[in-house]
Amino acid sequence: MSIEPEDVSESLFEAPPIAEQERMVEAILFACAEPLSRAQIETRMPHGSDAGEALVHLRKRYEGRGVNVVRVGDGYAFRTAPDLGFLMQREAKETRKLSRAAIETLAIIAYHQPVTRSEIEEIRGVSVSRGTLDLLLELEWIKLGRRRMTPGRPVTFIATQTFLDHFGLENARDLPGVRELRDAGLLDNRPPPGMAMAQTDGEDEDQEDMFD
Amino acid sequence: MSIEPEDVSESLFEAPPIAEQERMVEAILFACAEPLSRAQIETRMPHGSDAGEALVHLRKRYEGRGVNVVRVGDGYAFRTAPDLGFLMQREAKETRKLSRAAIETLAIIAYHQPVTRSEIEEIRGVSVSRGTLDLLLELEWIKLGRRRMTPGRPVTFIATQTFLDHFGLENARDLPGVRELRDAGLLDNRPPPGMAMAQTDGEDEDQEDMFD
Amino acid sequence: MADDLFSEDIRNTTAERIKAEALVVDVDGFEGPLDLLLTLARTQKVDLRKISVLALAEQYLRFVEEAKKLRIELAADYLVMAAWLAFLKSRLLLPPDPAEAGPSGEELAAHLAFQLERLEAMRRVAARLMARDQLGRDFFARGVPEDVSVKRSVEYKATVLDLMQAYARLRTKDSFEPLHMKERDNVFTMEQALERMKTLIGHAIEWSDLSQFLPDGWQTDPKQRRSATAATFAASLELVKAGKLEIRQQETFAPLQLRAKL
Repeated sequence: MSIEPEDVSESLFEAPPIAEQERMVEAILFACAEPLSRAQIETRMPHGSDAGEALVHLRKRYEGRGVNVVRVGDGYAFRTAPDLGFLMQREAKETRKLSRAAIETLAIIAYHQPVTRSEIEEIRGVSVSRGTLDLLLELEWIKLGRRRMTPGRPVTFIATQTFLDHFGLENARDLPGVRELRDAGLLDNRPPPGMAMAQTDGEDEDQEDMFD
Repeated sequence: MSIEPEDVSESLFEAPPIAEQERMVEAILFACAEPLSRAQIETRMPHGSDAGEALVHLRKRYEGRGVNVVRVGDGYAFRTAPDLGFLMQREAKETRKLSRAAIETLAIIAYHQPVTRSEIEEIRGVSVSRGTLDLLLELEWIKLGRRRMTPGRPVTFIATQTFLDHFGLENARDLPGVRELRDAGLLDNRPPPGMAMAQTDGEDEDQEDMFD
Repeated sequence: MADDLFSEDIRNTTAERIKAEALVVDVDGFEGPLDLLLTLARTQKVDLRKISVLALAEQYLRFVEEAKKLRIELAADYLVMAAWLAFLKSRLLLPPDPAEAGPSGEELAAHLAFQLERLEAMRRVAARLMARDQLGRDFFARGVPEDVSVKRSVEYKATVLDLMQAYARLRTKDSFEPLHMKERDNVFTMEQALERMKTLIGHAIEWSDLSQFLPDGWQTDPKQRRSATAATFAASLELVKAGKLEIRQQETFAPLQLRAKL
């Protein structure tokens, strides 16, 4: 009844037909609530399978259906079609209302990533409270990126796949208005001339303490 | 599509086309945590919709796919195709064998249903822990049957459709009988005590009652 | 630019005054001086790119004066900004001093204008982001994800053959007789405990006291409780050895706690 996956990969030297692979990807994606990457899908499939090709077929099959295969970062997931949301009010989770500070901080991280805390503060003109970042980290909408190779080696923040998934974005390039902002130079990292109002070095050290 | 005349006069808008209704049912079943009955689905849909017809189309669409629309009790739900279960196995980090107590209890319930707890204990010769029954109930392999019309009106346990599905049985009568077990060498040739024989006969009738 | 602003002031004096007072009263509503500057800049009713930073600096300084008059305590960063804007204003108004190093007034003003434009842009896109369809509100994931679960693990281990063998085992038992209540009155064997624990530990995700694992009805009679406790403890040690369970004790004589080892 139950076949061990190893048995399958060992005994079958040929990959299953593509139609069968498509069924497999369908089942795997359906079973999982979180997006799975092509590689993650493939490791579950019999040896020699091509999840990429199966995904192309599968996405096409679900175009215009009540559920769709969506791309989220480097992952794929089944999601209900956005136009049918009204049917699912009973499933809707009570979402925490985010403060203005949290929303703006999130947007700054998403559009400017990777971005340091002091850069966020420079953009908003106020200090970022610990609670705001904690909340966004807790929601798994942001995470720590690589440290900036500047004095103090401050940590950076980046947006996560969960963030993309939550807002139905394929990747960060799909953020609304991101191209206009870039063309207008508003995403440039333009340091303030001279002293200006920038709060810089001191804080970066704090960050190190905070996130180590 | 059968629309009651009252419905027509009540609703100002026509029900969506059936293809659209199918999409709706697809999304609702996908997002809902429990199987939904036809009536439950219909209450979520726009006025005048016919969930029954949409379901017929939807089930057909998913025939042979990696996930199917299956009937669960009087509800409907998406389930990954049974033949692809092995793909989901990798997700399970620890596979656990059903304890001896649990498998014996399950066997007794399957063969003797409807059966009370004290009858199970009598057959096993040891007490049945609450945990064992809870596990089987949680797995939805057993459920409570009708109360026995004897003093104390004890509850009885019966095997479920989920149990049959899991073990690939059409119905409980497919379970090999004592004679077949013996022929297969699973049972000693030594005849069980007379009382047990008598019980065997009675059992089959009970089973028939159960699965009609 | 500044003249335009003043002429407008004259035209709607009352409205403007009410607005200015509202600003003062609402000082708590601002997310810092930059936010306040942005709000003030909007009253210039021009594209932020064409904003008069000088006029803005004057507006801000007037605002701070107004707040002082009303004895509203402004947070330090508002005052720091006021000092900086006063400095900027002087730089913009006075001819550049060649002896003085550092950025020119124009550079500083340009950067401030850039900051305001950028903040407003971020506000705009943040609103667009939040207006998007959101997971769990407008679109949904599978309601019954089928990932790792105890249920699944068990599923793969029980087959029809297991079931038949179990039944066959029962049917060939010599002791296939009605219960002997006397024998098992007060003794809970380790084997029984082990069997019981094996089915229970799957659910013991959280630390739970050993006493909670005792069989029903064995807690009241001291003899039974002792036997059950000893058997359960011994069985737990076996399971720890098998790597299925963790045991801890917070301090000496504290209750023993168990949880499944994941």
